Amino acid sequence: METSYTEALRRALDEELARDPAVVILGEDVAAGGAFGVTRGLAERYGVERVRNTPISEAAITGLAVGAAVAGLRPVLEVMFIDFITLAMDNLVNQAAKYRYMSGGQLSVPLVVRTQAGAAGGAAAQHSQSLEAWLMHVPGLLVVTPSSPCEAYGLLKAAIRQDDPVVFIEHKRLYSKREDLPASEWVAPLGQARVVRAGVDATVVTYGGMTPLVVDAAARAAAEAGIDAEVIDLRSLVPLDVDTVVQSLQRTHRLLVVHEAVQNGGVGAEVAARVAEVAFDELDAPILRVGAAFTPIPFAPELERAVLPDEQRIVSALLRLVKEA
Amino acid sequence: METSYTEALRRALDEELARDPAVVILGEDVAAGGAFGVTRGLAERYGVERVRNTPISEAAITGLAVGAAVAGLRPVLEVMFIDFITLAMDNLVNQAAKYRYMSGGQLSVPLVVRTQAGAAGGAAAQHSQSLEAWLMHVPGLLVVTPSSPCEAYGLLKAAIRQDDPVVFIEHKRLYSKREDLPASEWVAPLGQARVVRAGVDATVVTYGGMTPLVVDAAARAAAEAGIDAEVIDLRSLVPLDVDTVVQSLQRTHRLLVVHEAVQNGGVGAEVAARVAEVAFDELDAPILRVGAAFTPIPFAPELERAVLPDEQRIVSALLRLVKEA
Amino acid sequence: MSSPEVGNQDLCLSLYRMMVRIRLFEEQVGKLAAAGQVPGLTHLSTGQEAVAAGVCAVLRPQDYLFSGHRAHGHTLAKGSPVTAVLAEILGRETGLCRGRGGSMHLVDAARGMLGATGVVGGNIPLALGAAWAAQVRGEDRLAVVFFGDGASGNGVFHESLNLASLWRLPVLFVCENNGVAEFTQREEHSRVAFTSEFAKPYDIPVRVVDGNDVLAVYTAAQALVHWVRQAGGPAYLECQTYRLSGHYVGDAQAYRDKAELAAWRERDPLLRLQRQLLAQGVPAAELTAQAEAERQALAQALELARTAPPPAAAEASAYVYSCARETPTCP
Amino acid sequence: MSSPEVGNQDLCLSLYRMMVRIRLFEEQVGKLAAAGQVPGLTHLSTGQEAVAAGVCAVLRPQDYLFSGHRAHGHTLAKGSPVTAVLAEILGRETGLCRGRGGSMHLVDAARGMLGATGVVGGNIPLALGAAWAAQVRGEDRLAVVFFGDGASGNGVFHESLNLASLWRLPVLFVCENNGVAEFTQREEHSRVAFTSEFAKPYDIPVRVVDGNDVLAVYTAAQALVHWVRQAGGPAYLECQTYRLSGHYVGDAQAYRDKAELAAWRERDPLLRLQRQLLAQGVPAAELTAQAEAERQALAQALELARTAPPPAAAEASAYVYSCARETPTCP
Ligand SMILES: Cc1ncc(C[n+]2csc(CCOP(=O)(O)OP(=O)(O)O)c2C)c(N)n1
Ligand SMILES: Cc1ncc(C[n+]2csc(CCOP(=O)(O)OP(=O)(O)O)c2C)c(N)n1
Ligand SMILES: [Mg+2]
Ligand SMILES: [Mg+2]
Repeated sequence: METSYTEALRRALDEELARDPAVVILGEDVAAGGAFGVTRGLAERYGVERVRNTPISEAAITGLAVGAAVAGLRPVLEVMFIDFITLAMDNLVNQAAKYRYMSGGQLSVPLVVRTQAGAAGGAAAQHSQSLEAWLMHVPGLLVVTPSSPCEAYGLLKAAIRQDDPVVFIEHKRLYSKREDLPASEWVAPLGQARVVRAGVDATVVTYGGMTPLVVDAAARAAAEAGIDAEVIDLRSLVPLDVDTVVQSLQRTHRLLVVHEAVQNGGVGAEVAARVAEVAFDELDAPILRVGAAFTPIPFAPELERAVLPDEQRIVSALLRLVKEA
Repeated sequence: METSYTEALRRALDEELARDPAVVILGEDVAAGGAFGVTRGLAERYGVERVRNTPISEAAITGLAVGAAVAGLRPVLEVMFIDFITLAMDNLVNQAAKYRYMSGGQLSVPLVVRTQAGAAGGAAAQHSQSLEAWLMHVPGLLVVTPSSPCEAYGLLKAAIRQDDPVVFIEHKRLYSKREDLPASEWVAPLGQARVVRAGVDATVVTYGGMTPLVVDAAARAAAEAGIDAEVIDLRSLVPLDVDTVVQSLQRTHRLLVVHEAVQNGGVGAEVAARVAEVAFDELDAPILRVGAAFTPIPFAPELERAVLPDEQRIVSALLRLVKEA
Repeated sequence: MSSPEVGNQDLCLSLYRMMVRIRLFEEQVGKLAAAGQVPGLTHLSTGQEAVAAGVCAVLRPQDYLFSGHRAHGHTLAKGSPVTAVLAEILGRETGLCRGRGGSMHLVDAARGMLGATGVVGGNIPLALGAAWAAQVRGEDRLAVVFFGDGASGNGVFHESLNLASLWRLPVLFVCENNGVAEFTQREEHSRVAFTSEFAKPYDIPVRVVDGNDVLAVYTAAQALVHWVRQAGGPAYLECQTYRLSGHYVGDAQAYRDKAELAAWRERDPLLRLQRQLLAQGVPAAELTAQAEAERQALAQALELARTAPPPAAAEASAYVYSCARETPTCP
Repeated sequence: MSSPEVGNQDLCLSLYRMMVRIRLFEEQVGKLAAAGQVPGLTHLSTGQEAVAAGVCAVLRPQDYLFSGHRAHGHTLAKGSPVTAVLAEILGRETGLCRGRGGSMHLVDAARGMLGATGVVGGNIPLALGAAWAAQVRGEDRLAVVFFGDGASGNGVFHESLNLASLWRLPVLFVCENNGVAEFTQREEHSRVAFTSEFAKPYDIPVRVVDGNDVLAVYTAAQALVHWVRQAGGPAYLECQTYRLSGHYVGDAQAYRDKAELAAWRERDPLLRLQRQLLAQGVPAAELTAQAEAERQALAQALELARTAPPPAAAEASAYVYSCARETPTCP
């Protein structure tokens, strides 16, 4: 039976709550299911002590989750929109990320911060950002970006079992996507990119919410221009699986990186710089990037569409990459 | 007479306070000079209303400064360590950066956030970070990184005269550096990189606190290995002057980017990706980057030295860039 | 009603008219949103109109206003034209913010409405800043900030109380305590029922009023605003009220207590004022005429907003920076 | 002294000994730092020893402790060996944190010292988390967090008071109110002199004591810790004290009021306890012997710490992640 991204996340939480009494959930309205319904029903099953509503105190609840992790729980914190981790960066960056290091390995922080990013339907400037590049730049954090229901399920289970703090970034456009989940338990490998579509003419690297769009664009580029692109879903940004990208590049010799975050200073820059450094001679053309315009996300749908990467821009980039260079 | 970086910043503040009654200073202990002595004497000259001490409330004072800017003041806020902007990211990113856009151009935010970054002398994990890459990724912010007393003076004046929010990042190792300042008033151009050392064999791009180190490294590479490197100080990361870099590259055909921030997801990635995209054919070798190891800044000096870029690592990278490729 | 203002019929009628305007506006936006014609998440202030109307009626045009995610009523009450507000919420170029901001980010600088923000509590320090600007310039102006009970969970609220009292900033804090934040009751957010308790240690004058009684709100706001102007320091008004709508348009409200809702419907602030006015001898026809005038103005505004052009895609990146994009130093 | 504990000579002597330990330790670190032998910024707790000693004396080894930038005394009082603390502050591999953390980031997990942080106020929610972990597991354990008066400026302090009261977390807040934050007096930080005022709206039990009277601190801490254990909710202890040292070693202290300093020197908590003990009939020689033992232990610790190896540069990036760096999935 097809399962939605939302349900897949819930199944992962459900299984991990059942498996390990140290797993606890906290966040705003999580006992009522949370703003996106991911935790629906879990408070009823595991009690409001283990699926715990919090006040609107992003800083304190993140700090509290860090302290709880240090003291041996495995908290899964929901931060409703990634835009609000701006309120929790001290706790995430100065405390969670550095705890293990500063203590010389005495303590670790098995914490998952589930949050939700991306633009859709006019959520506007303060509810639409993609801020994963910040987190990728912080030693000590892991950054995971599930791109489908299966991935959401397997990666969330993997994240909860990690002993280091994970920022787990869901995408608002994906919650309603559906696909079959494995019948038996599955924990995804963390740090291994996934080839979503095989191809020979170019490599397109992406992650998270952009993945389905890139797959569609690749199909269209194949149909319309005969370009057979390989699509790689990074799955996680830390760890970053550059090897899988380079292996693909050794066959395609052309690379495009696509993400929804603004292009300037985004994850695509790191991927491009890293690949160009280790596989310069494999490149038959400049690495191209497609990301959002350097603009806050506008409210009006016409403007939102204009600043975000879309199928057309990805196809055009592929054409430029393969035909012109 | 030689002037220190600290004194140069103070001169800029002094002149701007005298010039424009809308300019006000606020921050923790600023009336007593601030933690680094930059504002020393200004409260005595301009009054404690215009050079105003605040509680330890990074979030509220940043929000307050944004609101004051929106209402027509030109606040210069001191955030003692860049590590503490983690407490002010909502105000900086969700409010300051987006105000002009979200209001459809009705309001602007002529705010300067002066802060101080970098590692030195064992300040350790929570007082040593270099977080400029985060800020560069936020549309609406300007990011300025002065590398010398003259630059500090001219760029701070330019920043205060900007109508958009500027994050002005000083470096703790630079405060004691001295050089002659221009006798008459000088406002530096914002958005124009500066060639600090001319050279023909390679281009080294850097900014802020790393600039003197890179210049020394270039001198050593010239003396020891006959490599004549051109050194470019970006001055600001937003705007980013890619043109000056590309022009240099057209002569040198080799590029190294150096910064103190961790390499992963740092500014160097954007510079490398951008240059490689627009000037791929100019490159005779892969672009190299030197940045800090992917590690929180350690306390022990031996470890601090081990994770930070140093002269030796820069010289080695230059050798690799010019000789091997 | 023992309020001293109850005899002032002009005032009462103008409050009535504003409350009708907001009520009709929110109902219209609710319908449009339910029909999928409003982008984004839309938060209505139905049931809380008395707070917006009562507080803003004591303000001067040059006073500054800040609000949060539930800002339509406040913006209208501060004087913004219905058409421009509606056009913004529909994402049109003719909107207050040229369609860039939307429902949660209304700004009308010319009328002192300096901004709404979608980050709960994020607006509070901004208001302090505007008040500080007025103080530094020696202007006779204050800043008012509206926020919900949930905002007291955000630490910046407390930081702001401290700063406002310390710097004696001319700011009026207005908490609309509707007893709920999204799907969760106040009791699950705090053991402290009244957010104004947090202002007391700072010696900030506090008034707690029935937020569904517009005259009570008006009277208390007037007293506090007077205090702020005279004393030049902050004051705090807490209005007990109730959100008759869902948290956002489309909220299934499974958490909602039906009996509680029914009880509060009885206390509908608009019906209450209506009853008072009728009791005072205002003819029913007068009220109907006023409401009808608002209804027609809204219909016109809707027509204008609906047919207004969306912003041009080519202008999507305008207004990010104040410098013209041609300038070489522009990012 | 009317404290009920004053008759307990063993207790008094052990408090004395801990206070001497901290005093000597800070003096030694001060000398080393002034001589440039201590990396980073060093914050001494000289003059505030009674708080650390008095509070930690009522804790059990398994109780959790959190502290801030001025944490040496707290860590010693929780039982960490002088050698390992000193070695950490000198950046040695034998230090508590293998030289990675330093003066502001002491951790001694085995003794319940779960962390000091250099971000003012940043430690407070962490303590709530540890208390929550104990609560979830049903353990008879509490968390104590030390912070300064300045930390009440950070909103997370207020968020944490709310959460602790709401979730009834077993946490003891201990504010060392020394009336200053860096170079600025309390009056410039807040109109509220006592930070414990902020705990009152939440119905958190509060005690304010003379923080230079170790027996008063001990007695109040004991009562509150007892309450936390029994009631399973938070409590708040505010200790009025004074920082006899500068903000950090090297602070020129131009802001310092000399008369005030002199007056507080008279109230030195160590001298005070000494006088009390002598008055109780403890022989002076006994006190001298105790102090001498501490002096010798410190000298030995210094020798050990000084000659200990620094961390190996090749291990600079160890301990960032919990997975072995060889694992392919490691970043
Ligand atoms: C910092 C932050 N956290 C969470 C949210 C999501 N959110 C939007 S409205 C809301 C409830 C706000 O409650 P309250 O302040 O009482 O206002 P009300 O909705 O009752 O008017 C929440 C949690 C947000 N916008 N900002
Ligand atoms: C969030 C934050 N802002 C600023 C600083 C710089 N700083 C270090 S200590 C200090 C003063 C702290 O005062 P208080 O909390 O009273 O502690 P005390 O130093 O008096 O022990 C400040 C402002 C910091 N470490 N963290
Ligand atoms: Mg509410
Ligand atoms: Mg203090």
